[in-house]
Amino acid sequence: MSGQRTLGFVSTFILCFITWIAFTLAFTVQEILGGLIVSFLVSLISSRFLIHEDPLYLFNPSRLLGALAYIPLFIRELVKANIDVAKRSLNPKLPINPGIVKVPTELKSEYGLAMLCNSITLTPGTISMDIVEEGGKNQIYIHWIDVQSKNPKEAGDMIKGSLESGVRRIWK
Amino acid sequence: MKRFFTIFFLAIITVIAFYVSGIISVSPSPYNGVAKYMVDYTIQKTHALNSVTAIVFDFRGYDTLGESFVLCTAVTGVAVILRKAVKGGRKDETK
Amino acid sequence: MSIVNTLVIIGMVVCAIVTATVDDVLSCIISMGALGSFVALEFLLLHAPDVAIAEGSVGAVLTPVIFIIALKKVKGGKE
Amino acid sequence: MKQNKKEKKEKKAKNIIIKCGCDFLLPITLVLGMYIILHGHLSPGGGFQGGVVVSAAVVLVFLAYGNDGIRKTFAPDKMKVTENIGSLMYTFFGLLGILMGANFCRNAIFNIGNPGDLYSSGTIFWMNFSVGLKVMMGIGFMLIVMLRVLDVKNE
Amino acid sequence: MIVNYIGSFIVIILGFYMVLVKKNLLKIVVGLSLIDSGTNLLLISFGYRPASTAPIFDNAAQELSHQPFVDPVPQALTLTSIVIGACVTALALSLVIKVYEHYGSINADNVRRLNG
Amino acid sequence: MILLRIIIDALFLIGGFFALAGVVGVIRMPDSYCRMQASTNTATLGALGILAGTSLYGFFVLNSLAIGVKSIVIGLFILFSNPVASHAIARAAKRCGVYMLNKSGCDQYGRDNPQ
Amino acid sequence: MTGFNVELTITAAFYGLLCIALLYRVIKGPHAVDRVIAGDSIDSMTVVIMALFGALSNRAVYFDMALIVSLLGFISTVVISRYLEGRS
Repeated sequence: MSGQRTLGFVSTFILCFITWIAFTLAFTVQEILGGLIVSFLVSLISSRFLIHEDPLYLFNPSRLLGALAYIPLFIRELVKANIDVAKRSLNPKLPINPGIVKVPTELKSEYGLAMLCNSITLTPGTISMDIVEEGGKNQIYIHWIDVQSKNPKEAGDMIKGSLESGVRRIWK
Repeated sequence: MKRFFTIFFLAIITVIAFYVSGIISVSPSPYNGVAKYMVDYTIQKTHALNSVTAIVFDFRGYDTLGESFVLCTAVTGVAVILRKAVKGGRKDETK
Repeated sequence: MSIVNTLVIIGMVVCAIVTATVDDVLSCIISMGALGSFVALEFLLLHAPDVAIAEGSVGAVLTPVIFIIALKKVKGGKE
Repeated sequence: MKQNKKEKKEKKAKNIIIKCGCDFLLPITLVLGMYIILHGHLSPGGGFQGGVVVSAAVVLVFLAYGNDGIRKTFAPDKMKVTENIGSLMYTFFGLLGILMGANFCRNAIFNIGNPGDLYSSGTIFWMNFSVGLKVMMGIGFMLIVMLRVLDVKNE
Repeated sequence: MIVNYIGSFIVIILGFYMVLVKKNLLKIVVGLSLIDSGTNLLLISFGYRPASTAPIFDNAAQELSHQPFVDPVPQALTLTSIVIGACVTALALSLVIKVYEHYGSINADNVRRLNG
Repeated sequence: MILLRIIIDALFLIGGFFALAGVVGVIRMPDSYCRMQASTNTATLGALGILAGTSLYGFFVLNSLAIGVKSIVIGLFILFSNPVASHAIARAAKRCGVYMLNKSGCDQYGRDNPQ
Repeated sequence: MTGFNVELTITAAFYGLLCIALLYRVIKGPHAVDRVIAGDSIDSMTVVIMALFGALSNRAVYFDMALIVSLLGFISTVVISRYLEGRS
C-alpha cells in the first residue's frame, strides 16, 4: 500500500510541475526550484484525491497514443454537433423533438465514466443527466434535443458510438 | 407615506450625483505628486516590478496591517457567532 | 475600446436593476453574481488587473458560497 | 419505504461526475493559487488574491465528498494557529525596518537579487508569502465553520 | 469617462434603495454588497487616464515606455476595500443566521416588534 | 502574413457565428433543458474558436510565447470545468421538477424516478 | 500597430452585445434555473472578452484574470445546483 501511495505521489507531482511550467514559462534556476517546492507541497495534500485506482495507469504508451488519437475524433464530433444545433436554433420554425433516453455503457472505471459523460455533455444536443448502476451495467440518462430512436441500443449507437470506442482505448 | 419620502430622498441624491459626475469628468486627475513619486521610485527603492504590490506592502504598509487585523477579527467573529457548529464538529472529531 | 466599455456599463446597470427589483431571493443572489462578473471585466478594461483578480476570485468563490449557506439556513428567506 | 431509502443511497453513491471533476481540478487550483501568491511582485496578484484562490480547495472538497471529507482532510484548530503565525510573520517583517534603523515597513533588505527574479525585492516577497498564508488559512477556516452550519440541526 | 461615473452612481443608489426599502434581511445584505461594488468602480474610474497601461514594469511595458501609467494609488486602496467588503458580508450573514435561529423570522419589522 | 491574417479572421468569424447561434438559442428555446443545450454551443466552439485565434495571434504576430500558451491553457480549463457545471444544473433542474417540454413522449428518467 | 486592432475590437464589441442580449434571459427567466444558465454563459463570454483585450494591449499579464475566472467560475453554479437539489 505504501508503494502504491508513493507512485501516486510521483504522478501527481509530475502533473503539478507541468502546470507550473505552463503558468510561468521561465526557465531560470529560481523558477524551477520554486516549482519543485510548490509541486511537492501540493501533491502532498492532493495525491490521495487525484488517484483513484492505479497510479501509473496512464503511463502506458498505448494508452497515451489512444489519448492522442481521441483529440481529432472529439473535435470532429464537436464540430458536427455544433453545426447541427446552430442550424436548429437559427431556423425560424425551431424543429426540436426533445426527450430523455437511457443508454447502457460498458465502461467500469470512474474516470472513464466521467470522461465519457463530459464528452457527451460538451457535444451540443446531448446532456448527460445521471448515472445509475443496474444489473452490473452502468446506465446513463441523456437529454437529447432530437429523439430519433427510443430503443436503448440504437440511441446509444447514435449518441456515443465513436466516442465510447475512443474512450475505451484509454480507460477500462 | 414613508416610502414616498424615501423615494423622494433617493431622487434628490440621484440628481446631485449626476451633477457631480459632470463636474468630475471635465477635470481629470493630474498625474503629479504622490502617484508620480511612487511610480518613479518603485524599481529604485523596492526592486519589485508591480507598482501596486509595492504600494500595498511598502509605501503604505500600515493599511495592510489594519486590513489584516480586520480579517482576523472577522474570522474570529464568525467563529464566535456560529459557536455551535464548531463545537459539534469538535465532538465528532474526538469520537 | 470605449464601445466595449459602454456595453459593459450598460450590462452592469441592468444587472443592478434586476437585483433591486426581483422578488425571489435566489434570483437576487444569481443576478448579483452576474453583476460581480461584469464589474471584474470593467476593472480589467480600466487597466487594473490586481483589483480585477481580487474581485473575480471573491465573486467566484467566497460570496456565492456564504450567501447560499445563509439562504439554506434561513429556509428560503420566506419571512 | 425501505425500497425508497435504498434507492436514495444508491443515487448518492453514484455522484461520479462532480467527484471526478473536483478531484482533477483540485491540484491545478492549488498550483494556480501558489503561483499567484509567489509571483505577486512580478505579475498581478499577491497575498490576498492567491489566498482566496487556494481556499477554494475547501469548497472543492465539500462539493466532492461533503462534510465528512472536510472533517477527514482539514484540521480547523491548526488552521487558526497557522493564521496567527502568518499575522505575526507580517508584523515581524514590518518591524524589520525599525530594527534596521528606518521607519515601519521600510524595505531594508531590498538589494538581494536583480529585479525580475523570483526571489528579489526583499521584504515584499516575504510579506506576500505571510499575508497569503494568513488569508488562505483564515478564509479556509471561515468557510469550514460556515459549511459545518449545514449539519447542525435547529432545536 | 462620464459613462463610468454615471453607472457607478446608479449602482450605489440602487444599493441605497435596497437597504432603505426592503424588509428581508438577506436583501439588505445584498444591497450592502452592491454599494461596495459601486464604490470600488468609482474609485478605480478616478485613476483612469486615456492611452495608458497597467503599472507593471515587465518586458512588454519597456517597449511601450512612451505610454504613461494608470494611477496606482486608488488601485491599492481599492484592494484594501474589497477585503473589508468580503469580511463585512461574512459577518453580516452569520448575524442573519443567528437572528433567524433566535427569532424564527428574518423580516425586519417582525424582529423589531419582537424586540419590544 | 496575409495567409495568417485570413486564418485568424476565419477563426474569429467561426467563433462569433456559433456564439450568436447559442445566444439566439438561449433566448428562443421553449424550456430550460433546450436552453442548456444551446448554451453549451456558446461555451464550446464560441469560446474555443476565439481562443484558438488569439493563440495563433500571440504566437506568430506578437512573437510572445506567454500569450499563446496561456490562451491554450484557458481553453483547456473551459473544456474541463464547463461540463461539470452543465451536468450539475441539469440534474438539479430535473430533481426539483422544472417543466420539461415532452414532444417525443420519451421521458425515461421521469418514468424510472417518480416524484 | 500591426493592423489587427480592428478585428479584435469588433469581435470584443460583438461579444459584449451578446452579453447584453443574454440579460434578457436574466430579466425574464421564469425559473431560477434559467437565470443560472444565462449567468454561466455570461461567465464564459467574459473570459473571451478578457482574452481579446489582453491580446489587444499586448500584455501577457492580463491573461491571469481569465485563467482564474475560467477555472473557478463553475463553483457558484455547482453550489446553486446543490441548493436546488436539497430544496425539493
